[in-house]
Amino acid sequence: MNRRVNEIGLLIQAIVAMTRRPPPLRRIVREVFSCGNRSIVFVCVTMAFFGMILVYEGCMQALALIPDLSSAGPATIRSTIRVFGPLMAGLMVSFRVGAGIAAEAGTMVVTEQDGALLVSGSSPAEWLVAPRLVACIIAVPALTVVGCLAGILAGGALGVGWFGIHPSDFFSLSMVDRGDAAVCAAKSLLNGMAIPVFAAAAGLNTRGGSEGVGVAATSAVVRSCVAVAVIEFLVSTVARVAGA
Amino acid sequence: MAASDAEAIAIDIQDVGRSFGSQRVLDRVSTRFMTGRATFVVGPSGCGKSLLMKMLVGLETPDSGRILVFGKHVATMNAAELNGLRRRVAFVPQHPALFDSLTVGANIALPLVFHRIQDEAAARSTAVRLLSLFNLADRADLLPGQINQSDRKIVSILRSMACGPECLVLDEPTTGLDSPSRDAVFSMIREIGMVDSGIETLIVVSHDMQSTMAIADRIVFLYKGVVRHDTSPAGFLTATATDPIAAQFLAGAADGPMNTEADEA
Amino acid sequence: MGLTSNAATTVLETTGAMAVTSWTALTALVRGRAGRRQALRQIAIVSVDSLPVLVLISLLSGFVMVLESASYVESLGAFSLMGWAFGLVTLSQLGPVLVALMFAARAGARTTAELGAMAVTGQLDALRLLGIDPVGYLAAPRFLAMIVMLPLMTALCDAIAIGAGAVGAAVVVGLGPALFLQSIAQGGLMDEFLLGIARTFLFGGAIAAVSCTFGFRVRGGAAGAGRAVNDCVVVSALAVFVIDLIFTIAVL
Amino acid sequence: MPDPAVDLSGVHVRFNDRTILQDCNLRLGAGLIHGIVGSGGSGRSTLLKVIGTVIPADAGRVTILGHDIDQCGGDVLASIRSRIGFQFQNLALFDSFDVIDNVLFAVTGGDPDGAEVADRERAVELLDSVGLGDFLHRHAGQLSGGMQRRLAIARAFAPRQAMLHIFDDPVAGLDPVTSSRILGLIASRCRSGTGTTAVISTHEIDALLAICDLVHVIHQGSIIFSGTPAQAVGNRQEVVARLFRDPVLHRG
Repeated sequence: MNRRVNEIGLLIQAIVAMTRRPPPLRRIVREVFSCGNRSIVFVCVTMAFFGMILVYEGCMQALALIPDLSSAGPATIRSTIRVFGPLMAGLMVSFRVGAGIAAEAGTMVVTEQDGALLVSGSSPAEWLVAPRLVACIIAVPALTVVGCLAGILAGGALGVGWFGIHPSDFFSLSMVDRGDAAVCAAKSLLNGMAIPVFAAAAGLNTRGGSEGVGVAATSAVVRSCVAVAVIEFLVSTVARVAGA
Repeated sequence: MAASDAEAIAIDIQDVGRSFGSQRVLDRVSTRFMTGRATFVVGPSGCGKSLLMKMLVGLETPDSGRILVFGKHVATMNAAELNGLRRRVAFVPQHPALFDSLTVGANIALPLVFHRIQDEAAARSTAVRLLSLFNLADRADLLPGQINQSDRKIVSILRSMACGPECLVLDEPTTGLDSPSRDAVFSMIREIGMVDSGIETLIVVSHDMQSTMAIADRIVFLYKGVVRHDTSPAGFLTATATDPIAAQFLAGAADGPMNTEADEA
Repeated sequence: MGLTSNAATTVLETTGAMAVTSWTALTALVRGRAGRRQALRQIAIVSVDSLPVLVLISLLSGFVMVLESASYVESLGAFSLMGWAFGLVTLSQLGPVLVALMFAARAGARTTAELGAMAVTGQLDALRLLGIDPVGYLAAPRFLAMIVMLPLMTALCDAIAIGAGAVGAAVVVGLGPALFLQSIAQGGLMDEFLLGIARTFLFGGAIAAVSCTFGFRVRGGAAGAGRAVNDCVVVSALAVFVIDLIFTIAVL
Repeated sequence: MPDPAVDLSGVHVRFNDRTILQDCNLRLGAGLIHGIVGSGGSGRSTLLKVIGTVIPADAGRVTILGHDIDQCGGDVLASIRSRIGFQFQNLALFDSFDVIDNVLFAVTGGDPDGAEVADRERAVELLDSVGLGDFLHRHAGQLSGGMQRRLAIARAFAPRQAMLHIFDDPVAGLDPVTSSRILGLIASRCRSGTGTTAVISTHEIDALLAICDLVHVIHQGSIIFSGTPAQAVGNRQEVVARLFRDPVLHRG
């Protein structure tokens, strides 16, 4: 098809399609599973590595200044929940799921299945985007929580095992408050909304045959990563202004 | 293509078989491609023609039987020998891809430059010379996306001819072309033997029976995994009198005894 | 059981394929078989392609770091340490890792897409049929470009993020840019910077190996090309984190 | 004469600054089999997609089955689409679905999960008629090329109240015998139908001449000839003559 799709338009089309004919629960459940299954191990592994790197680097630096590691755990936990958890989980889901959604949408475009959807009385917004939008709004926050846990636990294991921090010192929520949880929730919810829409739009804008699909998948990853970073920035700014 | 008196066996296919799962695509195929001849391989869609051609240059291997190219057993060749083979036997696949970031001229020159047969300037003039043989010299500086389908087909064939192979294998060179473009490609194929290209042996897979009958020195008709006819165009015409399947294929008639891929289950 | 051994086979196979690709590409580089023009072209493509997104991400993450540390800094009154802490996190970890991740998403994915497109449109076969080894011809210049350009871009992005941090600190907590930058300059962070850059050579090599290998292995048309891009960014990200942890523990 | 099934007047379609269709005028009488002929790049596929409401026109009026496409709302458009069966040039099968779901998708207007018993019976009957009755639950991607083609044709006949069937190059790259059989299948189903209109484009000129009521020649984005097969063969216009030249010779 010849017409460019933009993200906002696609989001609106998907919502309109949902009100006209809601996606069957079966498909939503399947998409949640597929998004979760595809990403959970990947998010956990990368977050675990990142948590260990954070703790290792932080402790080494702290030791050079003051031989006190008591705030290493709480500080790691707070920054993971507020910044690194939503950011890294968002980036990793963009990598894992974004490219996949774009590839599927792009393949449908180059094989003209999007046209076949139209003449069959459905539409890419209804068939491709709507169920994934719902699925990602559910799955991305869940993955973010699990990823944060993985990062904190792996970092904690390193802090406790290597640097000898007492577990009760490390795993302390003394620096975390409700505002941090709200920031984390807001970022991950918005990520869950943005990733499928940006990825699907990139896929539906595929041009030029099979070579286009790879390009679309690439641009899906980059665009959804940028969306994640912008969301990070916006939510942090709002939180700062609101004093959360 | 002018048949020489002392013709030799360029490619010898001996009892070649190949299955995919339970499906026996090639059963026992035996035939010989002679130097100095233009042999056309025909048969219904999905009868294994392309598969057989890929075996000639080692892109596929047979399950049974063997293929000798210039006397050497293809399946036993190592990577270096295969590279050498592919420079003597140029294979142009069904959808030959031009390098879309290079100009038409640079596409043809690439193998010459890469193999350090010629420097860039000389390779370029070789490319232009080859293009001018088929009246395409003015396309040399265009990108593949800027020329039409039949010219792209011809350029991809020229690129395979750049290093001076002895044998040229064309796999369905006119698939997806409209009839004027088909004519352009077939007239190029007809001329390959007349211009000074160095090609001695030509093997073409085709569905276009009219052009096949007009150009071929020899026709190999593959059907149900075996060579059903291996003869001259005149011989093929004679065979249609006694073989209803060959007759139906030549006429392209819907009704007849022939099984095609579309019927297979 | 079957699943685990399957996964193990896949990992081993992929690692092996990456090793072969790297070896072939690097020997072709050493032997000078990669054309200089090709290499320069790849360097230009990689830079032009990745710079916008890298600059954007550096700016945004610089601001976010300041925003998120502001309340902490204010409550402790540790304004003089703000620049140092910022520089430390940016130069040693966040800069190299984020830049490498985005580089993988842009340049790596692009390479896979491009090579994958050549594979599905038969251009790789066309090279093979002309007796040209695609790995030496196509992968070698890309290896060179990525290994050279990722460190340079990381250095540039470090500078941009610090600039964004300085501006952000002025806007958010009213700390003068001079004080912020001074605190970085006097913090003795040169080692952190150099170690940060050092690991990006490894990241660059890993991303090149992953993206070329996955690109060459594309099968199955358009869907295959999309899957390969997906796999490329995922495996690149894993490689970046694994290399980073090993490197951090090995040198600190 | 009844209202035409398709009426295009002054249609323009541009794509990336390139004009594909230019002032294209075409009326397709209802209940007839129409052939569309044109060389590569003439805008044939785009024309068929405009007729199939897959691509909107940039300018001009498109009236399909009595409705002006630009003027009608989403619901009317959906109802028009539910009466069109389209076989895409590259088939566009939903390759992750099984055979029957591909057909059900078209029968039910995009809601295969909501298919009723009658829909299922219709789909099975259609698949039987193209010889795929034994493969209902095979994935479309796993069928052989010939079977995929027949599935795509079955899908184009599937919509419940189909009034317009469009076939874009249904026999590309097939051997002559298979081509004749597939075109024969299309013709016989169209003839047995109840006043439905069919549009077929193909390079197989003589087969097309044998089954069509009218043929239309497209050249550089406009229709330059419309008439009966006999008029087409006798036409002296250069482009038309070149396309229809000596159809007997194109027979083997």
